[in-house]
Amino acid sequence: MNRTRNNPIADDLVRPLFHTSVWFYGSAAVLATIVLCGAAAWAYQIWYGIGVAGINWPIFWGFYLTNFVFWIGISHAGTLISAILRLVNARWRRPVTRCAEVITVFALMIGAMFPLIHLGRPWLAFWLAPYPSAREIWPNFRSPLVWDFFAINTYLTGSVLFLLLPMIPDLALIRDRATGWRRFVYGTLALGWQGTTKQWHRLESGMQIMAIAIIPVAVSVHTIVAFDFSMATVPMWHSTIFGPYFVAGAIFSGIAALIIAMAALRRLLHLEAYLHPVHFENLGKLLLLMSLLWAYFVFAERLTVWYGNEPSEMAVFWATQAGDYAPLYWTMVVCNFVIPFPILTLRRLRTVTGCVVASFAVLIGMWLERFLIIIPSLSRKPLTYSWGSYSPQLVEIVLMVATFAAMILLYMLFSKFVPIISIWELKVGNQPHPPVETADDELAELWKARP
Amino acid sequence: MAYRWGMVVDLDRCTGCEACVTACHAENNLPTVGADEAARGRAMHWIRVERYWEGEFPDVRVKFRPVLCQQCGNAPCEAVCPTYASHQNEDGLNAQVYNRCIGTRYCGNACMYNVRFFNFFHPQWEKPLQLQLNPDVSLRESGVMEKCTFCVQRIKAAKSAAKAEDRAIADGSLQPACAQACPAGALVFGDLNDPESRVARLSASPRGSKLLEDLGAEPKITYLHRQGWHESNA
Amino acid sequence: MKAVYALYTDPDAAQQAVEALRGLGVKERDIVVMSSEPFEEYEFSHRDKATWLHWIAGAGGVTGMVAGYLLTFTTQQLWPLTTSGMPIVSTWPNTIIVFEMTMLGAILATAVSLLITASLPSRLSVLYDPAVTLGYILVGVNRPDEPLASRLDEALAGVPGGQVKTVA
Amino acid sequence: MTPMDRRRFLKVTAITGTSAALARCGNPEHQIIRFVPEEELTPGIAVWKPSVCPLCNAGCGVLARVMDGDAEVFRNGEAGVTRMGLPRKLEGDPAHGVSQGRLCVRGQAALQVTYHPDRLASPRRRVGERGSGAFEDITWDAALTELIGRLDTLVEAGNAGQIAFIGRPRRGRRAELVAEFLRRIGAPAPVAFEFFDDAVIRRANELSFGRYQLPTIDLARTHYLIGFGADFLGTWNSPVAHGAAYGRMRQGQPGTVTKFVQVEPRMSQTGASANEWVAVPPGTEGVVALGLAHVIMRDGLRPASAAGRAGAMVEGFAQGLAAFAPADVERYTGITPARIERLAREFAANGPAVAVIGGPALAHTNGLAQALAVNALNALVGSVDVPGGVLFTPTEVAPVGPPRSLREVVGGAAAPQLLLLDEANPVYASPPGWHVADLLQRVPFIVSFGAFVDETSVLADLLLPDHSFLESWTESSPESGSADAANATAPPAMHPLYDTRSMPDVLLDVARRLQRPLDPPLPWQTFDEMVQAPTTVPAMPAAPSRAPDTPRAWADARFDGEAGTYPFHFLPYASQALLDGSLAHLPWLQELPDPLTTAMWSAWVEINPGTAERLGIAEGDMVEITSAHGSVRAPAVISPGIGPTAVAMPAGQGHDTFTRYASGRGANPVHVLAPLDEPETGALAWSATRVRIARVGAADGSLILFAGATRERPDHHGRG
Repeated sequence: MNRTRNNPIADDLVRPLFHTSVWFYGSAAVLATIVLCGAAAWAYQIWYGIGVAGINWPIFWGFYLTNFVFWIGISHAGTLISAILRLVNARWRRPVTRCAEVITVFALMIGAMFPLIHLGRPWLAFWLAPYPSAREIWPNFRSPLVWDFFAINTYLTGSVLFLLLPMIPDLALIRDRATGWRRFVYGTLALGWQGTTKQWHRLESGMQIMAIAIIPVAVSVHTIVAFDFSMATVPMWHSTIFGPYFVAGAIFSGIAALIIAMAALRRLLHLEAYLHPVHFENLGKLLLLMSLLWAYFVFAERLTVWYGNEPSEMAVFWATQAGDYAPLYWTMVVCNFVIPFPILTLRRLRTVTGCVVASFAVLIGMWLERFLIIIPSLSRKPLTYSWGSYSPQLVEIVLMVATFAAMILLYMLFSKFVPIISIWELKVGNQPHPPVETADDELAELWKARP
Repeated sequence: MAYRWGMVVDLDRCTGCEACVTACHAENNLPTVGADEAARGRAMHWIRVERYWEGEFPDVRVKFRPVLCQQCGNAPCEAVCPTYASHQNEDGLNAQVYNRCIGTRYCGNACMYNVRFFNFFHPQWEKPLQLQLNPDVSLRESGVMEKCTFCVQRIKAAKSAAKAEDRAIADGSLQPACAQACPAGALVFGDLNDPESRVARLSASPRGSKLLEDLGAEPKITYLHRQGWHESNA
Repeated sequence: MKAVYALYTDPDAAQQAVEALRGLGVKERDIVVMSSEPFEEYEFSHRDKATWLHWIAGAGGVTGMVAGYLLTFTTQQLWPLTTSGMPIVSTWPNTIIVFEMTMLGAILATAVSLLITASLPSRLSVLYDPAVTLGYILVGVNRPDEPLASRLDEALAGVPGGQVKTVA
Repeated sequence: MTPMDRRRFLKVTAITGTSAALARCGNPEHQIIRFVPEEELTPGIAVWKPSVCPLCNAGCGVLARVMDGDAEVFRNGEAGVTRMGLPRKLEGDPAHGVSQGRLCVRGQAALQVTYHPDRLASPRRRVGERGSGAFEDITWDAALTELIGRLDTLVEAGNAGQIAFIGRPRRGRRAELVAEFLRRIGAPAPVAFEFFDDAVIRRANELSFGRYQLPTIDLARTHYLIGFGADFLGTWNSPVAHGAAYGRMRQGQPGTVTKFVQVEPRMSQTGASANEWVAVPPGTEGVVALGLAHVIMRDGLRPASAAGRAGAMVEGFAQGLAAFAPADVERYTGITPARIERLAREFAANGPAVAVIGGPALAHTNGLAQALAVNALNALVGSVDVPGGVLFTPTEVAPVGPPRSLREVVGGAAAPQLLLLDEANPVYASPPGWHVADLLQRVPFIVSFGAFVDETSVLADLLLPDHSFLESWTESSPESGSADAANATAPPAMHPLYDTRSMPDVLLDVARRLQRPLDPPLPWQTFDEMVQAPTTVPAMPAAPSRAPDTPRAWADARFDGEAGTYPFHFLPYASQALLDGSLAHLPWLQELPDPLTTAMWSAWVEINPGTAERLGIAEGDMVEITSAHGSVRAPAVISPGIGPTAVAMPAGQGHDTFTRYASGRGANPVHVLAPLDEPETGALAWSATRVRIARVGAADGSLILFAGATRERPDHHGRG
């Protein structure tokens, strides 16, 4: 039964769900193997103790917390951007929203795992949850880690709903086109969506409220992640700029991740017709804005510290600016500003490829930024006798690589089961678009096939 | 009246001999981590004698400074703990409840004095070194943060003994292991709430200052700086 | 007769069909329109505009706020433990928990009331036609009153492009 | 062993429900025998038992905190578990005159001697090549039969003079028993060997003050203190007593601000506390003392006659030490005349003032002259036997003159036929030029009483492990550290863990079982009995025992190695943690950060920053130290506490064979030392070697530092 001529949008976007190439299986297998290596590394760490990681006295936080902040930052790609664009009713957002929101959900899940991975006794992590227990003790709500627990849970709940609710009409569409087990699964997941005007209206106004609610939550999440650092009087952590600085950095890295994901989808799922250069152009402009904002924050932070000349802060300042961490620091500056700025400023370079190059640079730069916020400060606390140094161990590196693999794998799998571009939203964007006339007999056949 | 335990470290007496360090290991069941782990920065010394060089050869001097948990009143390590493992107890001690600790190590970061130590692995005592362990001090498992307690086991014992006899703990009768061992008497421990105690009187010395005082953590350890020799004495 | 409906490709036609049904005296809430997209530009998609979803969200938020307040302010006093010289009930940090609980309440209330008011999950009605997800707009009446039933066919067919179907 | 003991020990209770149940689980670990407890214990209640710290010669009285616990023990050849009183912590004994309730870092760690995992648990006999470390367990009966047979053979053949005993310098009844045993069997006197030995200062004190004894510095009442290389707060003499007195000197004399000046070539841990630190070339400390005395006499602050006999021991003293004017001192030491004059005036004006010399300053070929110079300075300002000055602890037990030196054994043409070793480790701690290991290879039969296998006892044919000090009678008859006699004797603080025997009891047992009885027989059956009986050694006479000697002329220190080829003075020093290496087996001390370098589990070479830069050596880089006698490799520590023409290295590491914690770790500085000595006492001049240094490799991770930075404000560039 050939329905392609009926609805090219739906057909293009649904195709990946029904046709899977050998390449997909191959790469999924490779990625899954890497993820399993990560799981094994974690098991190894739990068995032998967190000491297999490179953390030490006094650098109690290392790669794991770097990755935590990084992934939580990446998670700001989706829901926040999509919510903002939804509220300002930016038309070009329509093909972008879902692939962005998926990044949020998976990046949050991965990011939220890192605090667990880094715990000395991860099997007791549930003690962070507020519940009446025989221990008669509740979480300490003065601890930024408990704030994290609440903020991340709220954001994750919101983001998952924000992703799932608008997916229902598309699931219904697949239900109507699928047969066999797919029909059953998608039929169940579609919750009996029919597309009545009432349903559409509820969905639209519900999403409007969610968009309003999710924006402050997203801002609060990364602010609270920043609070994990700025609440401690550690040199160069104890800064009021950290909240907005982290939020800006999060959006910055989030957009970069989104651009890379979109470029990959465009190439691999042949979605050139839906993800236009203009999308990259627009996101590229946004990335440029965030790059400038990032540079502004860094300058404000550095200048304030330098001008204040407080000895313990200056120790950290010089360690990053000219000392042991300087190579990483200047790499970060190059990646976050020197590379993206010209690419994204010059119209000629702001192509799909250009945006992807800039985004890769930004991802590397922002990862380094998180590393450089955490480690140099801990290694240079005021009593110089207790200065230390940190080098990551194999377990930490394997786990980090595994989370990148997990992200790609989850994204691939998701795009296998759900149209990665919201079909109904795209159709709204393409109006008016009368469906191609369908022969009566085909309609009759559909009718017979209805659930 | 409640006790408020504090300490005075007289830097004019301290000779940097580190008797306090081993005394603490012996009293508090601190694990010996071994050379490999020590090389990775996992050595555990609840009390350390910091050494700072000043000047260059031959006009060189050394500053010793024993640093242990300062038992801060406004301890930065406490609030950041999500499980109340680190909190202020009724004697003003910065208590660490090992059983509650889930190992976020946030307290270790928040502590400006870096006096918190983490069990990166299960501590090992090669047989029969376990016979040296102090039965009054619990062992800490892998993944748990630990720190100087002011020898809380001794405080508890002294309190219950005093309570049984319905008296207050006499000044000087109770000492943590470090202060007890210190040959030069550089460490003076006692109740800051008792204005007549030696520690309270020494805390008021004009030689006194707190470590990183401007952070406002209200440490309960007072450092008495070295007394200078004046050429006029010649 | 259980139901009668017509499929249109053109939203303008669907709008005409809705008006035709109204002309027959079909009650507003008996007219069913199904589509694969919202068609917010058309009057037929606005027939059901109720705005109280915002109030539910607000109520959810207030509930979350109260829950957050109780969670923090009461549990802190159940076993009062001092940390860092902060008050036992520390309003500043508690505000963060209260905020997150408020937002969580609002989000959950929105999502739940969205699903309930949109009758999700539910079984597909007899009116439903999979052609809707192909892009057709379905206009119809479920369980029409007998006297009207026969005239509905005509009214729907009267709009150009309509393919009328009857479910027995 | 009496039948009653057998019953008490052997009665196996198999058999509490738990252990029976566990045994049935089939896990061999749990198939343990549980012996009936040998003592009444209240669970969880601590008992304090006195003992004496054995780790150095200071003789600190300690209290062991004993609590009950389950220990794996050996009883009559069977391993099992028993509940027993176990010392858990050592504290200084407040009633003891030396420790005064305090204890040093090493004394705190003494507990691990008893519970050390590599402690010998039973007698052993060598089975492999000598030195291979292969031993087999044997019974005490077999071991003693063999030893007695050997002794009988030697005595029968009239070769009792071929029996040698090498132990550590000990004082008290145990030393007395050894000496008596050897005397009565017809063997030479025991050899006392210790690397950091104090023969020079004892001899100097004998010459100056008529006391062959270590001095006690009454710091608690001193107002002005000049140290000449003496590490009296760290590793030398009686550190706990002097540390306690130092605390009182600093803050126990209301209204007095005291001054402490330290004169030395490398900043010691003691020097680190000085108000003024004076760097001098090695071997010239005495010149400074003489220069101070010169100024004091020249300015008429004190007459030369005030120095009395101590002054008379120094040639030219009565004439005002004309050869040691400030300008001369500057020529020797580089100290400006103005500084010498100032220090002299301060020293004379701020009495009680005292000078103290010890340790590295005496480890020179002119060590005795250096010590005599400082003694004369003390006497000049009237600081001998007065409050705030040099005191001598009254002792009941005193060595009558110097003990026999290892050099006499080593220097002899023929190797002894039978060697008894008691904890001394001369193979590790004597310079290569002494060829101690070669000598020991030629000894037909070696018996070691030590509780551990070390570089020397690994050569033994029989290992007869002694009890640990906590399992033994302990005695303290301190030579120094207290103004009053501070003798103490304490019974064992715990039952023995293993199948070990107290060495004095073994000697007594052997003495009884010899074919030809000792002449006269030893009057004691057991060591218990002996320690409670009066001593046979005459007390040291209060008056000077010998007539005043002739004055000694100042002699410049001689050094081994051409200055051209070997441009650096090599200054080994006692490690605060490991002392001379005899404590390298204790994990607590291995993991102790060194006070000045903060190094743990490491050996290192201290190099001046300028020198290091010139030679391209960075911290942690591997450096080779080469003398005319050997070379060692160790990582570099860049230290501002040492001059550009010297390098220093702690003793203690570089063990080949000394338990799992010390073996194969770091390097031993003794390996490069020249066999120079102080001629009058024969004491090794361990500071008299010159070396060259070279970088031989990048940091290999063997330098483990606890501290992250050496300065409080390492960043000088501010905003720049």
